[in-house]
Amino acid sequence: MSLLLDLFTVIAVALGALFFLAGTVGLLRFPDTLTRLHALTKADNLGLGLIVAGLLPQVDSVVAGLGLIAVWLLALLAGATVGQLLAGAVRPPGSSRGPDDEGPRA
Amino acid sequence: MSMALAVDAGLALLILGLGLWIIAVRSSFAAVVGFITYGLVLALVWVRLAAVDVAMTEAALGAGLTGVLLLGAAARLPAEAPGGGPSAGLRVLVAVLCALVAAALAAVVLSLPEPAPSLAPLVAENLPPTGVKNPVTGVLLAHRAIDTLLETVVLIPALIGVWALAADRAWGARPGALTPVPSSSALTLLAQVLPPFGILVGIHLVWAGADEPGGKFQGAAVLAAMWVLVVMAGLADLPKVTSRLMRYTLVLGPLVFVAIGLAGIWSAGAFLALPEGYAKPLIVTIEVVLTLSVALVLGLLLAGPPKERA
Amino acid sequence: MSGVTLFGLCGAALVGLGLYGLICHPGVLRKILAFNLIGSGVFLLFGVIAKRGGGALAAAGTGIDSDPIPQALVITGLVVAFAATAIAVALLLRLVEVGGRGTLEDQAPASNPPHQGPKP
Amino acid sequence: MSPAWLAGALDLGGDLLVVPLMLPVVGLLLGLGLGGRHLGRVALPLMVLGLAAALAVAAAVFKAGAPLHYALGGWAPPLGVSLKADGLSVVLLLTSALVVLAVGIYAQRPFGVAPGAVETRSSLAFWMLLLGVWSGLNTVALGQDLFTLFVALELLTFSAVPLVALDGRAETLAAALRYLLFALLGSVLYLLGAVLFYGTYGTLDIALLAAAIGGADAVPAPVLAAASLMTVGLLAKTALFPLHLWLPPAHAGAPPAASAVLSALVVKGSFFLILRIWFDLMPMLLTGMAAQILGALGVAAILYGGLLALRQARLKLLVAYSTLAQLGYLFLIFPLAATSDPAGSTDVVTGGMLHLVSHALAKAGMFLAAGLIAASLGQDQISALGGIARALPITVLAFGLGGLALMGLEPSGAYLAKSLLDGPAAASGQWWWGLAMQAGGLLTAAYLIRVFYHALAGFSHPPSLKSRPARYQELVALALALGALLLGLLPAELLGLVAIGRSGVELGGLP
Repeated sequence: MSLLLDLFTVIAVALGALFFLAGTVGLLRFPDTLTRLHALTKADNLGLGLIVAGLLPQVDSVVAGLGLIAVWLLALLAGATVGQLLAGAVRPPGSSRGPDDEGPRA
Repeated sequence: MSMALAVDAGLALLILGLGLWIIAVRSSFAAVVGFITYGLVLALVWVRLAAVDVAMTEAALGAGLTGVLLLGAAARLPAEAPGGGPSAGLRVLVAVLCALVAAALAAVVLSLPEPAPSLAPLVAENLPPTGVKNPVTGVLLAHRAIDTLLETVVLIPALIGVWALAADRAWGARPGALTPVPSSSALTLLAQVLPPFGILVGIHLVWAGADEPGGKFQGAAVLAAMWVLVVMAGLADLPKVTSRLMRYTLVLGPLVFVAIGLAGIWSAGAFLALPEGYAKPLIVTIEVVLTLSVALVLGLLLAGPPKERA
Repeated sequence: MSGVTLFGLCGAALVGLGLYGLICHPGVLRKILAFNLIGSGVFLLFGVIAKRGGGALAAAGTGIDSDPIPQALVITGLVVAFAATAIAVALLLRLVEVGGRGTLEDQAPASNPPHQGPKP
Repeated sequence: MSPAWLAGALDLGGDLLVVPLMLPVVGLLLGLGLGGRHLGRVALPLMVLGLAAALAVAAAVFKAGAPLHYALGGWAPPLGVSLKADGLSVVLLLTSALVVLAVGIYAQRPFGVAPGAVETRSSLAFWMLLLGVWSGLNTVALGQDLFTLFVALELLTFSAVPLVALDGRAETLAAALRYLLFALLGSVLYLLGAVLFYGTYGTLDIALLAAAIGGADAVPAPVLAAASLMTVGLLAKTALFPLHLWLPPAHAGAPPAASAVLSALVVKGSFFLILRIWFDLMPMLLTGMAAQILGALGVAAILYGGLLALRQARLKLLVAYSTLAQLGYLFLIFPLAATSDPAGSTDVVTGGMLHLVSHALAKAGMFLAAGLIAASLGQDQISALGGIARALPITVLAFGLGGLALMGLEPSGAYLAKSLLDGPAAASGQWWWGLAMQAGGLLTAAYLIRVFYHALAGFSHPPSLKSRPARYQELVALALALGALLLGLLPAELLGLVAIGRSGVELGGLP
């Protein structure tokens, strides 16, 4: 049973690390702020979630497990808010939302 | 063993890399962002050095509150003209000199005596009379209580120094450095959802500080951060500089500390001594009262000098 | 070459780096950053000495793995360093607001600045 | 029969040290609660009480004939922090209390608030920062733990820097910022030295460290590094010659009451720690090379400060550069003490402390007088002083007597200090330090006589005054200057007070 859990941990953490890598590549490669925000908030939060899920079986007490989950929830809350604020700074809400507004204009 | 060494080496390289980034990068905003990351990685290093109390203080105060301060300044300062400062030749000379200082310091650190002298056994031996189990709290509030008292007293002239930078006609107004962000719903949501948890965490940090890692400065930093968040979201106003209640709270913590210290002369034979049976409750009282005052001072230091509302 | 000594060397390097930044950067905000860098380097040395002090005891299984005295000193030092940064930043912002520039170069007062009668 | 309170104080023993330590701190805390309106009036009795406490400590140390020790919290070092009041700390306590009281009286007018008026920014800020400076100085005087002394230095710096920029002009803000950067670099280097001491000996208590260093035959590398780092750090805070850039604009730009405290006391706080390091912590390390460097920097400061003071057009900048020069004198005691026998070195330290007190009183008096002149004329150009002596006789008399005390004329403390220093200088054949002192005296005379000339010239048509200073302000400046001038008449056994806790220390033992 514990082998299965250890296997699950290795896979989940590896996947999480992969998503973090994807998020960082997105940060470096994407052309402008909005897409970079998209990459960061999506990939990193998912990566963190996977790592936390992966570590849950290794945790010795329930309280520590709840602590890990609280870390993830706080990171989600912070990521979402900062994402909104930065996006708002780059393109204030209610500004030009033309129908053909497909390409991101810096 | 080599795994731990690899982690340490990785952290050390990351710290040095971030240090170089802070010094070398051109824009000061990028340097401040690098500084906040640097502070958080440094908190990890403190955990590797088995100093969890310091890791929390570094993260909350060193990276968090100092980061807010510097970000606010970087955003407000005009972009520096490139160039300026000493000429290229002088820079190389200074670089060589600083490298020499660092090398000499490294050599000295390497040549420290091998059976490293330590007061840990002495502290462990003298911890029981203080009633707390966390040795750092014991040292901060019993063995070296004068340092903590002087340090909370140092914050008062620092705050007065910041207030004294206001214009004369602005005296009596509210501190103006934390200009609320115009009507952004996301920040308002954060400022409504996060503070209850933040206050809970702050109070837990203070309460747990007696026996596990934690303590009043970490708790005060978290409480100050929550207060600043609420003010930035425009949900609350800062007190006027001349507000009586605010000043009494500011002064309450150190005054109670001095009172308990003076009472120690009669009850326990020396200034700042804690009577035998009452050490723990007295320490907890001092911690709670100091947390209030220090959280208020840290928040007001972030809030800057008073400014007239336009 | 244990991890602790590595951090000791890292602390020494940070002090040198911060010293360079403090001397060579014209902008005062960068000088404040460099000062914080030196401060964290010195505190890191405190931490290294605390861990070295605790090392022997941890081996002896006393459950103490670091000397609490330097830790307490670092916590006090961090709060004092924050107060120093707060005053420096407030001074800088007020200087820029009153019309000075973010660097100290051009304000180096000539030995005979134009005279204004200071208040008593 | 000593008054009742003095007798009562004497049997307090160690607890007596808590009074000067905590009095300004409690004043600071209650002051903020009280607010700027009443703070000016409440601070005065507090300062009188502080002076009484300093006198009580002096009497206790003098009666005991040995330093007073006190373990805070009942924890003995190395775990706890101890306080110690020896001859040196008594001198600093008394000087601080005297100058702070004088400045407190002087500042009633510029920073006091009329009853019924509302609190102003500068009224709250000045009194709080003055109490902050005072508590920092008392802690520096009594502390025996290197880290507690670090926190005291920071308390001193955080109270002194905003005093420089109290009137909010761009130059004073820039001067305050430069002062802060120098002071922070100094305290970080000091902390670096402290960490190396702890890393080597596992304690930060000066007495224990001295015993550990004295016991060892060879001095380990970390201790050498720590000593040099701490000294350089403290030199930056004391503004000795190569690290002096911040002092003139800061001390000249500050309001007169503040620049008096800055020049007379704040720079002396960090100098006092250099004394502690080189005379208490590592007396045997005061070898030829280190002492000669400090002496050479002192001579350079005397000459540089004196020459630049000659060229100043503004009175307050002249007095600020004179501070640079006079600080140089204090550093001459290191080479003289290093090369003389214990008795000689005690005389040298006594001479140094006498010079410290004489300069503190004289410089405080001169800055207050210069402030009054600048306020009355609306400007302080030396060339435009024409005949101010006719309009403000007492103020110019105070400035003149302070100047004479600085020059080291017959009855002044500086004269007695120089005579104490000349003995060992001649004995050890180092005539050049004596020569430097004479040259310094001549330079001081030169730039002060230039001021006297302008102040006395044009006696027939005195300038019109914008505002007249209050009589008590002039008398305070005069009292300070007279104090410095008559310091030389101190009875011999009071000089012995300075040497308590000093004798029996073998200096410069190692090659």
